[in-house]
Amino acid sequence: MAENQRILVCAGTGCASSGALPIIDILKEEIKRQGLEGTVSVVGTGCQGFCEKGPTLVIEPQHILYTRVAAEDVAEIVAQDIINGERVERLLLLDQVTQKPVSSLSDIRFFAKQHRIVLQNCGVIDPKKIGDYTARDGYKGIQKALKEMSPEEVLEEVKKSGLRGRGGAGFPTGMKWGFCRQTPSDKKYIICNADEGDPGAFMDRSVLEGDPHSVIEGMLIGAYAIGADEGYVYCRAEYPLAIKHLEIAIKQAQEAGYLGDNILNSGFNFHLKVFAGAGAFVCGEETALMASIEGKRGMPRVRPPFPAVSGLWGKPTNINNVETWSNIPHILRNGAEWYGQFGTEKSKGTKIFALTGKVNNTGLVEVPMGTTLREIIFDIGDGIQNGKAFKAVQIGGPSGGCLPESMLDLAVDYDTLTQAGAMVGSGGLVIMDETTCMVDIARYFLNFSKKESCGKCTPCREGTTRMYEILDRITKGEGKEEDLDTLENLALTIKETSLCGLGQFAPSPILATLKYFRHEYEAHIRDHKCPAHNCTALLSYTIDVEKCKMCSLCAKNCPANCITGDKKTNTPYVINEEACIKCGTCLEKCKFGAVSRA
Amino acid sequence: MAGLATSFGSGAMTNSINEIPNTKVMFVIGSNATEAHPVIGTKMKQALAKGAKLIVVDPRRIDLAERSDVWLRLRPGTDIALINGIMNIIIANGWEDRAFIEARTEGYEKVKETVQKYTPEVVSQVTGVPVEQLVEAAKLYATAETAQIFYTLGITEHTCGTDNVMSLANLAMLTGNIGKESSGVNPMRGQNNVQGACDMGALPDVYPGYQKVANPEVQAKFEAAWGVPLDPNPGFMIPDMFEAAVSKDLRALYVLGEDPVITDADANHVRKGLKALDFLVVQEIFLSETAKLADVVLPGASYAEKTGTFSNTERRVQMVNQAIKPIGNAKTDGEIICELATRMGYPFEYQSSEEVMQEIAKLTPIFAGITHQRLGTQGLQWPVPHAEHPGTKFLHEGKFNRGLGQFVAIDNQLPAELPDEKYPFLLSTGRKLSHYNVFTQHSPSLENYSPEELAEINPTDAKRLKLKEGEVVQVSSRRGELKTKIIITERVPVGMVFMTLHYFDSPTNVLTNGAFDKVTKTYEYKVCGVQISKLS
Amino acid sequence: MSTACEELVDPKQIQLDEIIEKYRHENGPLIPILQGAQGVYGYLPAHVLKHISKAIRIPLARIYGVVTFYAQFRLTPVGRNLINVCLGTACHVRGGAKVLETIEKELKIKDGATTDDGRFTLEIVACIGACGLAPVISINNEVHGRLVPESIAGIFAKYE
Amino acid sequence: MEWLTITIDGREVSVPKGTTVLDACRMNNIPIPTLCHAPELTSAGACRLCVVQIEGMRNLPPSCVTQAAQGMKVETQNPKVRNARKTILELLVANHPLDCMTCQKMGDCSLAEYAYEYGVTGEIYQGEKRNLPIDSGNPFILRDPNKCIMCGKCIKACTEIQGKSILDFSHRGFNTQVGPAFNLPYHESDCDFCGSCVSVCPVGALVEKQMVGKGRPWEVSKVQTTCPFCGVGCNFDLNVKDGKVIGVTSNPDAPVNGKALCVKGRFGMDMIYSDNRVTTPLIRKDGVLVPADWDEALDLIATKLGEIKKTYGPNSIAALSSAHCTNEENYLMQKFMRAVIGTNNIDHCART
Repeated sequence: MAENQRILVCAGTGCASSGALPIIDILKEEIKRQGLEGTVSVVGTGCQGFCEKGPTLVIEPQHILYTRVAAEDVAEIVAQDIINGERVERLLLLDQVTQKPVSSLSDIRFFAKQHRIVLQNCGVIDPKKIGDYTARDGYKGIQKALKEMSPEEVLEEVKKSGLRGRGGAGFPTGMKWGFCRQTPSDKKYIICNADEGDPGAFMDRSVLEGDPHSVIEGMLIGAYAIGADEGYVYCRAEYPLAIKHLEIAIKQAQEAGYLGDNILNSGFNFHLKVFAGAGAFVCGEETALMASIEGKRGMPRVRPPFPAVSGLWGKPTNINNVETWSNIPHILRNGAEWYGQFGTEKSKGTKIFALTGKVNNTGLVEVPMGTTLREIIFDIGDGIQNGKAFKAVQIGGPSGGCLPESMLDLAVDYDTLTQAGAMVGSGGLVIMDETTCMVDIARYFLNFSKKESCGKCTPCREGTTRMYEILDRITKGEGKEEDLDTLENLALTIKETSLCGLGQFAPSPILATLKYFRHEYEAHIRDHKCPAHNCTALLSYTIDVEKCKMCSLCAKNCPANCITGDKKTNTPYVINEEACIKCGTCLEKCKFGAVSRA
Repeated sequence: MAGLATSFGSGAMTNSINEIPNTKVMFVIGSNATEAHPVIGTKMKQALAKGAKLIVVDPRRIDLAERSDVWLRLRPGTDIALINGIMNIIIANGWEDRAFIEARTEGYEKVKETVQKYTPEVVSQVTGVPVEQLVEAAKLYATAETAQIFYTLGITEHTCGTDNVMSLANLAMLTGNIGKESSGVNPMRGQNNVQGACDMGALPDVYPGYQKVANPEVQAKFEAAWGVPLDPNPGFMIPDMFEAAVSKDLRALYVLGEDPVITDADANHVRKGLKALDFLVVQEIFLSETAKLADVVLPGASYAEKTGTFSNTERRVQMVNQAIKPIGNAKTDGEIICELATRMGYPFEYQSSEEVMQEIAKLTPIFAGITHQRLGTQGLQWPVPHAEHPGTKFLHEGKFNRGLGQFVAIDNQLPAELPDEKYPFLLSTGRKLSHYNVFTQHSPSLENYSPEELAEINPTDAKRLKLKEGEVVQVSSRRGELKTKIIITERVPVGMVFMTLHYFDSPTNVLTNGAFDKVTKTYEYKVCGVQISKLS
Repeated sequence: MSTACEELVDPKQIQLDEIIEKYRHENGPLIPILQGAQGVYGYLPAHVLKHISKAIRIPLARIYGVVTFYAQFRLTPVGRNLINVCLGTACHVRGGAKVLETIEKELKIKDGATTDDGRFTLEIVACIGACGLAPVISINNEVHGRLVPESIAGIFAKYE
Repeated sequence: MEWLTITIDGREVSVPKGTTVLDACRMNNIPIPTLCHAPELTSAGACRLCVVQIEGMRNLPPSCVTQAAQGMKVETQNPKVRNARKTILELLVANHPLDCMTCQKMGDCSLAEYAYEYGVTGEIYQGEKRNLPIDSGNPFILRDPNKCIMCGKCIKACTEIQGKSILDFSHRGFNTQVGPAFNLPYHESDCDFCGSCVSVCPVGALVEKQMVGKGRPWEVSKVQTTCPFCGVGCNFDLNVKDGKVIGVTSNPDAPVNGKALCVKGRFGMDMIYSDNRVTTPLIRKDGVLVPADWDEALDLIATKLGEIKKTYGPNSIAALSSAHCTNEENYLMQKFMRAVIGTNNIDHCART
């Protein structure tokens, strides 16, 4: 038995919802029961990234990962692994290629190709303890800045690092800070944008939950460089755990003298508040976010003036997102040159992606810029679920685009993706397989954009609904040949005339799918068929009387109760098409291949 | 207006309406601007939107009080005590503008002495306003970069109305908040052309342009122009007229476009005076209550039916342009007067109102540069001393019209009639937004929107008298009685009832007191004692 | 306000006033106050909005505009159980729409509505961050993941 | 003042620094369609109809909020710009009733004007349309929220001009509405009925109820005049058709008030046609007022006043002049009393 082991149980939102929290308590009790309190500690950590396999736990220092852990497994883990040093094999991850269990984190392909800078503390430290953060060089960056560097030097260092904003468009961070620094004013603000509204991205939440001090430290450094003395973290109200951890961290940082007046006796003051958003995707847009803090409807306003000149309450304001801020301490601690070794020439450092959809390993992955999509999806993500064929990857959320198989060898960086008709955006990567209908995906994103449109400018307010309606008609087989031209013209007008990014990029899913998957649109319109067998209006399920054994399994499982038949009277089962919701359950349940889909 | 004339030498708003949005501090006393002067109210709200501070002095929780930084809810009729108290605080804290007082004013020492006894504690007791609020208001007003005082009938419609006004003038001079852009003392005139009626000499002691009838030079000028000998003795003011009618010193009255039976205080007394006349002519567009008593009624024309000018509260003379012909057999009031003059042997041979303005300009120095053509669409603010003069945006820059500003020491005086055991409620009167005096009742849409009087009464009083919202009650005073619906609201303090003066069916002025200010002879509409009783 | 109300001391009103007092002097107090008020009342009744409007001098129309802009605020009371159906991208591609369809059929209500018996309120949300478990719903913040349409009825049975 | 040179549609023009591209165009008589822009209100840049193409700028910027810059090259009418505007108009029309024939705004509707100019069909986008109740519960303003194009000018007028803020946007996206809190009808809100909202509405969503059915814009002549209610001295335009005043509209050049008015000034003009008007002279005969002709009435007065003056002296006659009458009439009245009657017995009611 090794000395001083730590059991790191992921308590991020993903694992917590698969039941991680009781496991921590049971584990602590079990350790106590076994008298191991002196040598083994149990830590509830932030997201470890491997949500698909949650709840997960890691035993340090051996780097052993257990997945899909249940409360019943705890006693066995303690007895077998902690006490006897033997792995509980059934809880280890099964390598999809070798079909063998892997125990060590470094052998798991999900982790092996990642390079964790921003996420280096996530899943490792207890986010509720400032000591865990400082023990891993936390707050060294701001110490260095305050003691050894002038604000200009800090600014130069960030510029030199080549860091670009991780929130979407990839604007150079140092340059942005510079604008705000240059604006003369008695008061300046900095804001951390933690309004991660992109459905399918959750890296910002994970960082706030798992390593809140890194964001605070990043903001401190930024405030020092810019000359701001007050800051806000604008966090979605849907992230209660992130808000809680952040508030704890702010309090601890205040007590430790990292926040407040005369920080570390430097004369530098900085006060930080958390502002809980109230649920509006558009508040991710800078000017909408500031309107929201000011207590208004989160409607973007025309720029210029840019926030760096006139932002929150009319004062110069600098906004970066969570991931951007939490890169900063590492740049200060290790230097711009160190940072510059990661990534490509124009996109430095690493980027976190939220890998979701029809991929085997869903979760958070942090890779150097320039990693190819294929590496992320097939190596880290371990390929497509259930052996299906890859069809497309959606990058950058509702503002991004869908890329097909042929683009998989693209190196992921800001400029390459934009050229291909997608964008890095917040970093959502949703993997789609042959059963995903690309028209339906476009419709899905337009439904999202139309619901989240603030309604201020005409093209976005009216246009997103009209684009959605056209797509909806197409998925129902009611499309017309001229719809594609109408759609394209409308999409381009909205892109070119909308007020903010939400509107300007709302048509991206349409433009990208029209570019790469036009044939699917045409199949819906001309042949009234959905090639992916996804669009329910174009599907019909029938039971082959010949093959039906009248086992009743289909009828029992039908959520719409629309299948009838009777073995006693030798009546084969039939589907009432009127009532059928086309969920496909019967098809999946039938053991005799009697159900067919057309 | 006499108050400001004494203090500054000119009785008019010192500043322009469009200076309001740029004011830093507004001191609004006895003025429900958002209802009585709605567009001035909007300018005040625009100033607030730009960050201006607002001090409101009013017993009622009016709309502006809701928006104010400091609301001084004083007891009615204690304005002088309040202003003296504020001056006391300003002097005690050294917030006064010594340089201004020294250079621009006289009589300061006397005022300083008088306000000494108005300590915050004493004033708080008299007015019912907490000391802290008095101090806050004093500081805000005195230390402002620019500050304007606004007042209307809440200040003037008292027996001490002129003194009230001079107190405000004292306050402005004490702090130097006068004689510059967005700083001054601004009485807002109630009726559309009350300023013009004064400017034109519809007053018993002055010719047009405030030229005294008693001044021989002036008399000579007008005698030469009009070609007749003129009387150098001032004539009757309104309250005198009704007295004189009763005593038969006055035999005939010619009333042009007014309804004194409804609008003058103590209506029953007015009615008595009118009935005593030998001959009453009323020239009106509606068959008013006064017209119903007339021997001859002449149908005049509405604003849409004639061309001429109105002078607004900021001294801006503006065109009224004829849009339609007079209704039915009506004639414009000017035309009627001309015909009458001609029939009485003095031909008034004007071809147009423009010609009349030419004569006015010739005889009236402050109007000398005004012609209809120059007024155009933008008007001109008098004084306009010559044909090239651009008009005068604000008064008293660098020098008061009378030379030095006159401080006048004033002590607090009680209203002529206060509530007592028999008439325990204090009745105050005023306007509401949807109506203007009595004649908007003739607008079907406004009448439909706001058809009846709703006397405001405090919930505590309503509860005590067991009154319900919308109930009709009887209100009576020593002079008369009426019936009105009530509305129960915190807008009025306990013990006060507020009524408007807009409704024929609830003619509030049968209740009001005919006591008046000793100088201007303005009635004390704002305070009298009444009794409220439940019907049946 | 009727005179009868004046004499009752409403504990929620006291809490509301405490919340208003806490934020009123800060910049931009409206949204935190609304969040606090909804915490007290469970939703935002009209009289509460009017009270807030008077207290912090923000026009009622602006407050109504803010309340209806943000998904978090509700103007009607919520049912005994609040169902959040996640329609994030991951849930969508893994069949979230079908789960939603089944729920809508089961409860006979649409997004934002409450069943007649007040048992369930249904709300569609964009991503509750349990993408690994897609498709998911949460009922009273309890997450149910890896759903298929036929599992819905069983889950609902647990909530009264 | 610093001047900039910019090129608009190939034409070089000079404009003062600080000018927007929209103003630069309008100064040079280059037409740009706008719906949400109003000179007296802050610009939102929301309707996007005023987009232009500017060399070196991404997308099509709205000219109303884009500052002109030295050397800027602007195109206002190229096919791309015109197509974008047409698409935006199609989108607005797709969610707007097409009852123009009976709409009070016909002939004065900006949306109709531009839709016509840009050849909008109204047929391209078929789908959901707003269907909200019409607010007609007050005597002054008719509000049809289905005609609203969300330009937001009424909201700004209510806030920036009137300082009242009873209007705002509610909900969001396609469901956005404009109205009082809780979408109550005007008469149940705190509305003062100043009508500023009506004065800025570019479409038929807000119209003066009194004017409905009374006249089309091309039949109406406008006469600027001064309001007869209260001493502020607002100016406005009387709208006259066939010798009859049918309503009041704001005159943006009004020196005191601009477009602002109050309920009385904007809607109280129906007083002119009150049934209570006296339209002929009346003389009391046997205690009753009966109609008379002018000669009879005036002769009677001249005679009576002459007699009284003769018998009791000029000071036995007095006059009350009027704060409602014009300066000229007041002048004549006091001259009449002083020069014709020979007394200073003249006063008027509101001399405070």
